[in-house]
Amino acid sequence: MKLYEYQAKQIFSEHGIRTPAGRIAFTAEEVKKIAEEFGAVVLKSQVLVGGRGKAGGIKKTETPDEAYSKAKELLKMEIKGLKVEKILVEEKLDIEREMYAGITLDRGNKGIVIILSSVGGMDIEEIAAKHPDRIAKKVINPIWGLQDYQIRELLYESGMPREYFKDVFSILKTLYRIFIKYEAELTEINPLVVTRDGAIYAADARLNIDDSSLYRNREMAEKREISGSDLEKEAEKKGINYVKLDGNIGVIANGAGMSMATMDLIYLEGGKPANFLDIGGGASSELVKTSINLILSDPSVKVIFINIFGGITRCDVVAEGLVNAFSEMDVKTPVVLRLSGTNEEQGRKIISEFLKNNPGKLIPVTTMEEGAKKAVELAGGV
Amino acid sequence: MKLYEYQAKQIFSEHGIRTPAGRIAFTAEEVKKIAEEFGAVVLKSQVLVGGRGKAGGIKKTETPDEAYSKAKELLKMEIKGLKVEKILVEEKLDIEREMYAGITLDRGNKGIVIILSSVGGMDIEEIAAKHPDRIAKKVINPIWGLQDYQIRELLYESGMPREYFKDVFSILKTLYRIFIKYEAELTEINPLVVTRDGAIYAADARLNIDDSSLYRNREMAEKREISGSDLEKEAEKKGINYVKLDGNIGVIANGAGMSMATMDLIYLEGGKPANFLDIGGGASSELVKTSINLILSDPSVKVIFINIFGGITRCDVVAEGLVNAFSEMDVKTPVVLRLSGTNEEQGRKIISEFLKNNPGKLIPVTTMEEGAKKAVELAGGV
Amino acid sequence: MAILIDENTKAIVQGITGYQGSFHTQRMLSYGTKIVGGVTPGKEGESVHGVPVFNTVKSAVDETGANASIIFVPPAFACDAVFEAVDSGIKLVVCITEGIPVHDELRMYWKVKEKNAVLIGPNCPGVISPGKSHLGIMPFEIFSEGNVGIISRSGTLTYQIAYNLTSMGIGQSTVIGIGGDRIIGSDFIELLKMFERDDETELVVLVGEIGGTDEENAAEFISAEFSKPVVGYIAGITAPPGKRMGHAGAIIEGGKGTAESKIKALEDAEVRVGKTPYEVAKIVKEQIKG
Amino acid sequence: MAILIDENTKAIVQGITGYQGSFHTQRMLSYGTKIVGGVTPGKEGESVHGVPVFNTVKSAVDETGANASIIFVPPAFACDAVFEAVDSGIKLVVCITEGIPVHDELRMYWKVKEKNAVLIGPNCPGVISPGKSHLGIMPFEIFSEGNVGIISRSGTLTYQIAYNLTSMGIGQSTVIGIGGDRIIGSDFIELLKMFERDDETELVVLVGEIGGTDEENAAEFISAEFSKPVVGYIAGITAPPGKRMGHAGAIIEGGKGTAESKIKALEDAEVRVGKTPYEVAKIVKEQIKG
Repeated sequence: MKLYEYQAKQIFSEHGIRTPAGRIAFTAEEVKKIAEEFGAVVLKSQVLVGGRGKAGGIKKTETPDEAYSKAKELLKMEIKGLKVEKILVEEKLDIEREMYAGITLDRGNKGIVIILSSVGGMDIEEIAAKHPDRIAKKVINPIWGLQDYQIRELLYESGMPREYFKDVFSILKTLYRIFIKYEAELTEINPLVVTRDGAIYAADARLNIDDSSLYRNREMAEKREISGSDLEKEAEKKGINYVKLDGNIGVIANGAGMSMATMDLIYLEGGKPANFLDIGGGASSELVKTSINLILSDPSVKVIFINIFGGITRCDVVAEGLVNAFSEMDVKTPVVLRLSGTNEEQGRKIISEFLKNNPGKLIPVTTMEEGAKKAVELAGGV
Repeated sequence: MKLYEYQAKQIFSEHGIRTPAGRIAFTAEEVKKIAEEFGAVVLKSQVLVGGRGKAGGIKKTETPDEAYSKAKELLKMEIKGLKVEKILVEEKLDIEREMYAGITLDRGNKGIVIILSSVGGMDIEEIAAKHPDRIAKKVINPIWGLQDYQIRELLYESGMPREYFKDVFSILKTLYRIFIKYEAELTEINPLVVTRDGAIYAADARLNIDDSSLYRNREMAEKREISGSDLEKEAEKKGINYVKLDGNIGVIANGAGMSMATMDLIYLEGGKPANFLDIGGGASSELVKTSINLILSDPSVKVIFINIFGGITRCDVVAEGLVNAFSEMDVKTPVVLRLSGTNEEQGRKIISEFLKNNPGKLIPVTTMEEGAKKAVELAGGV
Repeated sequence: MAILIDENTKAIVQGITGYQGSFHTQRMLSYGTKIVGGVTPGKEGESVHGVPVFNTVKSAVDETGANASIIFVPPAFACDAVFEAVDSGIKLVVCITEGIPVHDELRMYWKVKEKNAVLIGPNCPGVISPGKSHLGIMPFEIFSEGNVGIISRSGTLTYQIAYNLTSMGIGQSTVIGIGGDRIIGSDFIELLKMFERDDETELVVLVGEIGGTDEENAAEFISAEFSKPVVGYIAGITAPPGKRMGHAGAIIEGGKGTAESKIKALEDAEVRVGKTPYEVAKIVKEQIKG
Repeated sequence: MAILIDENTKAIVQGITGYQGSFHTQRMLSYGTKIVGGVTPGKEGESVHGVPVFNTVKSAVDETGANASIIFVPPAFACDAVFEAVDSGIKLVVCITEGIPVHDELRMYWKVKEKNAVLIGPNCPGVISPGKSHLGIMPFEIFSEGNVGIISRSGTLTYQIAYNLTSMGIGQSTVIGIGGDRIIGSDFIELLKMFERDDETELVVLVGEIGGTDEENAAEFISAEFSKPVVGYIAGITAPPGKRMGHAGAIIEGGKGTAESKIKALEDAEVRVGKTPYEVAKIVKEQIKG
């Protein structure tokens, strides 16, 4: 799960990392009230997506009235498909310098990587490209943890000015502690700001927590909000792996790899998938029905391609789910169906029985390649 | 440092291990007051030495008056040379069963060893001898820490009754957490008691903390009391390694190994060392003086043997310290002196100058073997 | 020969009395896998499909001489189960469990490495050496004995490809689902090294997907050190950046881990990459014949 | 040859700008030890007795090609210093620092082991290979070149014995003070193994003291695997149980670690044990001649 900036900052602050004074607001009126207290403020849209600044989601204001009117604007905005519903209202810092600190999982080394740069305020990739000599990186073995000497190496190798050593040392140490304590996947301070009076602040804050760890971290689990498009939220509530895409062919498959392969196949045939949807292993007929419902509620879907290779998943169970779905709703969208693997024959039998009474409702195919071709054809893609 | 039982119990209790209700008392009056509140109580002398029960330092009482009179007795006692100054007054448990749990450093394996026994109330060595099938031991690699499966193995292998699994599991886990958090050398619950109503209590508690770690554990450092004989306390305050023994030849040497070797040599020559005293490496003349003072304040000392092999320690500095000591106090005890190694010549010169004006005050010898022989002779030991 | 498991593999099932553990124990037994014991604390003395249950891995190993383990315990207990296995001398651990916290996976990885053991998974379908042994949850009916090794990050795709191969008359030496998580016990390279040494294996199919750089690293290894032909497949050409595609590991992060990058790396290493699972099987057929 | 250090040893001093670090750097240099660099964070660019100072071990190693390190930093920083050394590729670390928390010592031990490096100490006087190199704080004037190895838990006792040997005309190949703490980096056995392979060493003196079971373990090893004559000494016959005799490690606990037990174990392994340091030297003289 991704924490909102204001949530991450609260955690940073509780652990001793200095953050700008600020409060969260849900309405323009609340924003104004906070601005009356603070004076010049920065309004920061709280959305769980990057590139918020470039998208105009951050506004500097000088007066409460200006804060009010800009908050109005922000609360009408959508950033990369996400509505702005919360605004973090913060004191304006007198910034002398921007730097960067981040910690993330290192898949290749089965470790944790910590990155420090004496420049910041842009993407870490951009820093790496523009200022390779101002960025330093260390791989932390998770068993031994971050060592003090590694922090010293980071300080020296990033060209950090000597006067910030003490503060940055303790910020990195704390950031690592937070990373471990909250079982993070990523945490980042960008920019890490030095103000004109020499104080160091986490001016922004990211903290992404491993979903799989939430069962033992109730504090975070309670903070969890489902994010993404409405359909994605719906799917997540129902325990379905669903990602909305911008094509018109709905895809249902079992297994993450198979679902991706099915999407790819559609693309290879000249079509465009409308989604990724994985019913997983051993899906129940109920889950199959829910998945179809979900896909049908996406108005851009012109055709559905169901591609099942039964392993643990049984073809007869999938077939039943399908039949149930069709008997409960009036499906007008054409559905291409491929069923192979475990209990294939029983599955086909259920389907052909159903087709006897509902001719044309389903278009059975034998292979996934054939199915993809058919689906693209029906979507008018080729 | 060793914690008193009542201090260790407080820590155990704060971490969720159940301990009997109790309070610490310094006078018989206080004991009586607590007994009036609790009814039947156990009075437990708080001394930092083992074998307190066998020495009569634990008394069960039924009434406040009995508690008062027995407390009076206890507060007059000395256990292995230590005065009883505090009494832990505790509710009497209705004991059904006694067990054992302990964690200690494992020097051989460079690890930590955790021991569980389904019998207890006697020394762990006695349990091991009498009930080898009721005791289980696991070596914990300190890097990986105690694993749940190891606790399960301990439970099964110690013959622990099934109904105590859950409680004992969590006690062991907590005990390990305490061991690590407080940088302990040893922690022990003996007996770990099951009462007739099935509750499990730490009826006794030991927690010895690594002295070297106290700099980063202020809470414990503040609890620290210097223990041992008065002379040992005096020495510790002055930063001298001193252990009182029961012979009559005072020993001063540099280095722990050398100090022990000197003691051993006296023993081999038929004498008995009065102490172990190590002035360490690079001793100042002030420290030498203090050491002599310390030894002279032990009335059993008949002769002093100073055995210095100068490495980092310089013989001239030691000689100066000696001369200073002699000029400031009237030393009647004969002093045998061996000075070898770094700046030996300068040292000897200082001594011979001194002896010119104070003939017979010091008996210089050339080797440690010769010195030991001489000291034993002067003590009348052979 | 095959790699990892064969007819000499004697395995225990950790979590044997659970629904999944019991169900797949039966299936593995029916395939001929030597399941010699099971572990569920507190259930020692019971038996599951004729397999004796023990309280601890230690006692299971002591009693049965097991050398491998398959883990079905819930995610909260999986890390401890892996530690218990390797600390008890087990040298091959297959962890089926899905949803293990990634920080636990890091610990598991390093612990297994310290013990010089092999971990397959977690969140994987397991391993099969057709005709010899099956330690996993695969639909084993679709596999057949032969000389093609498969290493795959995806379960169902593996089945699809194995099914296509078997249909074409091409059997498999050993098929390994390495798991879809970000931190896994064994990656392509470690298993390629084993296939290199396995006389029975003539060709290896490598099934990758978006996320991480394991495929790129494997490509480098293949080009430098691997002598047998490799056929590749990469899922996720159409996956958008920043979205997790089912598997925890299948996510394009910071511009890294795209299918394009992986396909290019493999092709640069002279690995022919099939565009569809069927095409993969067809290429294998050509190369095996050639 | 000698063990651990010789004329090819290129060492850095961690904590070189401190009082002890600077003082002993000068002494080691005067003995001819190749001290190629020092480390004190923030002092890069300075020099101590002509030795360049670096901010990190990494940069010191990069610049000088050092292969050994001696540590003089205060106890609170010693564990980090050892980690820094071995993580930077240093293969021999001598840690002089006294008073390191024992839980840090545990971590140091396992870290060094993981890196296949060697740690001598902590709380030790260091190592000397007379005439070749001295990495420590010993009064090196008393040593002479020869064929007797010494491994000792005590500093001053080592000096006394080496002094006696040198007086009798018997030189030393390498002398190691392994330190007086409970958890030390290298114990008798590890060093005996090195002496076994060292052609220059003809006989080894083993100086032990009460506490722990290292001497007993060493005796077992000597009787099973060590081919050269060993002469022993054990300090602490008169030490009472439960009292710490100066060294953190010199304590008889729970009836274990007595001098009697150690002497018996050594004698059972056909090690002649001297009753006094002088007697040790005399026995060595006999055995070397014989």
